[in-house]
Amino acid sequence: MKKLDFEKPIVELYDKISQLKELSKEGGMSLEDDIAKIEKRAELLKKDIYSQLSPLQVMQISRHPNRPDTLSLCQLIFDHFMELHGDRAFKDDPAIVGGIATLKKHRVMVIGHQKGHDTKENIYRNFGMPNPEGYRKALRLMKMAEKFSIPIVTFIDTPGAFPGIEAEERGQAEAIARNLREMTGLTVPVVSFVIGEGGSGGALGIGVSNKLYMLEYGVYSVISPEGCASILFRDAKESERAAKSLKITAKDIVDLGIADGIVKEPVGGAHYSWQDTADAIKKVIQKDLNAYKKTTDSELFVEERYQKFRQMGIFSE
Amino acid sequence: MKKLDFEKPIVELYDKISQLKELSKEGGMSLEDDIAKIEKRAELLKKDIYSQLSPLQVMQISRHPNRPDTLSLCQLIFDHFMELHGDRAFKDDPAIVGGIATLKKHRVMVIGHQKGHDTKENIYRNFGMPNPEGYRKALRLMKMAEKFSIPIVTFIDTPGAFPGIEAEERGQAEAIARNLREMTGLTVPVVSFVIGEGGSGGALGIGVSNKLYMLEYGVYSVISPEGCASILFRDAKESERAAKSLKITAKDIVDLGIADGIVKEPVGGAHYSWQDTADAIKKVIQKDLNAYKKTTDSELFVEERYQKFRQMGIFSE
Amino acid sequence: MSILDWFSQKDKSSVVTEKLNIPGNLWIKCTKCAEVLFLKDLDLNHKVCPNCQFHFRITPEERLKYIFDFDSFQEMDAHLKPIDFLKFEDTEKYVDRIKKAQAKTQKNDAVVTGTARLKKQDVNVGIMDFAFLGGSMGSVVGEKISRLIELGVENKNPVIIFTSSGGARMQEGIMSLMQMAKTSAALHKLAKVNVPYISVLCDPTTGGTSASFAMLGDVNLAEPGALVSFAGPRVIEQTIRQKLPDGFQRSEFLLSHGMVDRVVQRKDMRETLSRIVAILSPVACEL
Amino acid sequence: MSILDWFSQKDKSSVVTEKLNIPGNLWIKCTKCAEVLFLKDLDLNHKVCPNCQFHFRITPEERLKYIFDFDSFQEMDAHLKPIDFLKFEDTEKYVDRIKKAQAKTQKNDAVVTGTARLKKQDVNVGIMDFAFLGGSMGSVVGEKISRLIELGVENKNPVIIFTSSGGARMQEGIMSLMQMAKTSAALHKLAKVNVPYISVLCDPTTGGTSASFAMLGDVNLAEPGALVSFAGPRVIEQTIRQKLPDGFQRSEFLLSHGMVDRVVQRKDMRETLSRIVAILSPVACEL
Ligand SMILES: [Zn+2]
Ligand SMILES: [Zn+2]
Repeated sequence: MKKLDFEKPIVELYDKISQLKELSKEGGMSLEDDIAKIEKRAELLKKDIYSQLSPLQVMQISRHPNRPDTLSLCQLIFDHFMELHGDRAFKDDPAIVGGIATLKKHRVMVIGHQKGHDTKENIYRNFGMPNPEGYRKALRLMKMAEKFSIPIVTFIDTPGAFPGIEAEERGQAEAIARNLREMTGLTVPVVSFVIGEGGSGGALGIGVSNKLYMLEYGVYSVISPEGCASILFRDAKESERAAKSLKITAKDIVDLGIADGIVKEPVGGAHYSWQDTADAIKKVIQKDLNAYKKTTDSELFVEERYQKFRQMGIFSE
Repeated sequence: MKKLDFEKPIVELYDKISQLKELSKEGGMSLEDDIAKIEKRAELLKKDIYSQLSPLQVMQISRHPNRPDTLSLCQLIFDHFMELHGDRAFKDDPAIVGGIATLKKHRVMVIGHQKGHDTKENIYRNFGMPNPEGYRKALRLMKMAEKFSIPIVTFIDTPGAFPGIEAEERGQAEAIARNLREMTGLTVPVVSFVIGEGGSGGALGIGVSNKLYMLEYGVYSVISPEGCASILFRDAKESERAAKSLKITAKDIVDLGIADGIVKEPVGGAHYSWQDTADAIKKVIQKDLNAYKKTTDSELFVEERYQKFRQMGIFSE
Repeated sequence: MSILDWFSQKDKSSVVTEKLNIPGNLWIKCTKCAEVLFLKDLDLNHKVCPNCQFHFRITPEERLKYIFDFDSFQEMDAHLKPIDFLKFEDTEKYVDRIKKAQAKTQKNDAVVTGTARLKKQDVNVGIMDFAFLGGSMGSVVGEKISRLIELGVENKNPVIIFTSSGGARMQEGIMSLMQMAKTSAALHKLAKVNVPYISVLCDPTTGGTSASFAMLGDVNLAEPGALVSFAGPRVIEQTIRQKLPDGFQRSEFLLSHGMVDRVVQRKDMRETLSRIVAILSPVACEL
Repeated sequence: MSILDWFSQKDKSSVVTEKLNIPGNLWIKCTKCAEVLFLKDLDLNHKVCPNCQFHFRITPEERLKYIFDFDSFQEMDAHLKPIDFLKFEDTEKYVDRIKKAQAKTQKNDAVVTGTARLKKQDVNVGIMDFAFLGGSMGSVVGEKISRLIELGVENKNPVIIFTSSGGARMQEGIMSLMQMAKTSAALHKLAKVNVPYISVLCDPTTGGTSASFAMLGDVNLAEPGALVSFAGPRVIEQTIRQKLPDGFQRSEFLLSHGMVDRVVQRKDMRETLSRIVAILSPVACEL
């Protein structure tokens, strides 16, 4: 598994522990006490490092190639999941997936960006960057969910909508804009999770929800720190500074009133345990769906969503 | 202007009349009596020929390159007409046009197939054969009309939906099918005219209407006589027989209960006077829109349309 | 235009199997991979070639047997019969064509409709029969499909239709074209009351059938390798004057072009359908 | 990503005119055809080059003058002001950027909203000002646009918005992104009460603005030659590593790709808008 720069001291400690264990076994020496000590130190170091990550380091975790993807989470979270394909007009976009699922007594429509874990997968998934038909597939499935009164769960994980010639030709702007408007009016609850990278309009395009949760090391930003830095500082290397200014971490997003809560990840990040991550998300979904099940007037879902976004904005009057 | 085969005797007579007139002028001879006689004969011959056209001959008139097209009719019929473009997803299809118009106190959304009058125009208009985006533009405009309570008028004039690779890729079948379903539910009246060629599903795709009128020399068919002949008789030359069997003329369509009436054309066909043709259509539009204006419950438009199509079909029970 | 194909196709690429000259016809050669198959094995395998997964065309009765709860099907409107109201005559009279097709299929027309149970869930089912005049849609098919959908409006049970049709039936002229509007109109009524409609595209589904109820499922499924198109391949080849690429207009092509939700092996159809019905059905479901 | 462009573009392809070094600045050189134009003539021609029809960027005040009934505009919410709530700092503090932009444009933020009359028809109007921080959408723009649309919900008069914006305002971070959802949500309310919304795309309309209210008109109009895109040309060129074709992402390109209803010359805008309003408006119209 790919190690991030700031993980190196931890990795080194764990390597040492492995060596000691090996030694202890082979040489018959009793090194348990030393090992226990170092293990304790490693745990502390890990907690220490992960408690003071810079926003850019968090972003690195959010983009980790082994981070759990939408389809894998669907398998881990739901009792059954069946993918549904296509926008019924142009193409099935592999960068956005969706399908129907069950979770105990709940029926769910799941929609999410889909990244890959290796080069081949990433090329197929276009690195999780949707084309317009991806947003249109998402909208089709959301309308289907609305028709059959099925709550919607979305998983956000994209560097952004794809900036390509054909995407522009087919109306990337139109597709996202339409989703923003139409998601507002859905008469079913929508619960969203930023499971990795929440990249700008491409993320928001499936993120107009009643509840929004950030995974602990997920990020959500109006522009990538690299892009911001290259515009404002004329230097992409200033992305550390840009990342700080933009306020992109889970805590920032909650503090600004955009997200409703943070879903804890395993120490080190979701890529250390997909199952634990899935379990944590599952709990939140169940809690929210149980609560929403009590709502009998479906217009309340629309009103809640409208009010939530209506009050976003900070200005003086 | 292109002359059709069966028009030749008439054309010859009129040529003779022209010659006589020339002679009369030049030679100072008084040939008025003869000319009047021949003119009368020509008129009779014309009426005679046009009263016993074969279905295939009618089809030739319906396809005449100088037959008035949708956009020209819009200019001639309405007080103002403004074309609106695009399906908001892929392309603006030149083979289907549409726009908003006014006619006295009426607001109207007009939609129609668009053919050209020469090779260049026909290539641009794809000979009036729409791609899926044409049907999707039509649907967008119809939904807009419904939103703003604007009655819809459609002009049907197509050999059929385009049978091409890209049309299939983008869902020609889906686009037409969706229009059939969605047109059913429009809460505004829809009045359709087969102004030329009503070619199969490609015609019906904008033809699910409350009222359907055939222009006198318009045709409406499930398959082109040529296509039918090449399938059933394995010989395209048998299209005369096929055209007869298929029952495609205005009278046939009315007799079968599919169309509500016939709009008279100038003798010889609409291409002899666009203005007269437009005036005749205009009258029908005004009559129907005046009548529909009295309907206050917009669900009645839906119900009328549903019942109309629901009862189409002949079988034994 | 849309129907141009199935007619000529029938001979060329049809899946009608070549029976080997062995007493009792117990052996059959796969249309696709030419493997010689024991007929009984093929039956047990849902009429899917064990060697290449080629899905043979099957009868409505076989489909009922493979997919729905045993003996749960209740047919309706079986008595509706076509009429040769145009006195349509080509090389053969329509009325004679009807008689032959009826004799061959033991059915009055090209679709069977009724109610059935799918893993104990009540559903409304329609199954088209390609063996009856190429599954073409005339007045009877349009009427039976419409009544089936209207039954769904009434009893609120999901509607499932298996399509297999060359398109509109030209011997009924313009009236066959109108069946496209009629069936689609019925689907509008069904959509308004939020009852699920699942379309299962089987080989082949083209022309007026694909351009009406076949493409309008809340969920569109397709059997592997089924030809699904508006214009048939032959018409398109004539238009563009070149051969079409392999796999063009087949189920998998439609999947990648966003037209169908899933391509489903015949052996998985029962499970897939019942799961979709359970999730979409407004009727309280035991999951 | 979406905003990457206007910033760097400003210098390169901006339409800011090159004023010639002549006392009084009475002459100006056309950005497109380089023709030297008399400033007063240009003004009389709606700031459109008489030689090449190039549409110069104009101020909200000029737009009001060219299009709406004389003196009919009533501004609202002019007092709303941006706040540097993130203490955003790049090479310059956001708070200082705001001050400069306010001094330059004599406006508190990048959009002017209010009511006006268009050939005697009451309408709700918003006009963005690209001169104010590239017309970027922060909290104030989002709030003013939303209130304008909500006014339409209330008074039932058509809403017309002229867009000209590089996208979301990154100095307000994630909050600027949310203005996309907020304004689009308001449009959903407007659509539900069937009040017409006409979007007029002016040069340039990109990023978060194009991907929200700008593209959602019942009717989308565009000024000739306006850049309208989601991703800016520079980002796309970086992605595909080649030059983009001429006219890519310009109004005429959007027209042929089905995104806008009409490309309208500035001189025809008043007539076109008033006609559309008259036909679409649910308020009884005298035609
Ligand atoms: Zn085989
Ligand atoms: Zn110029």
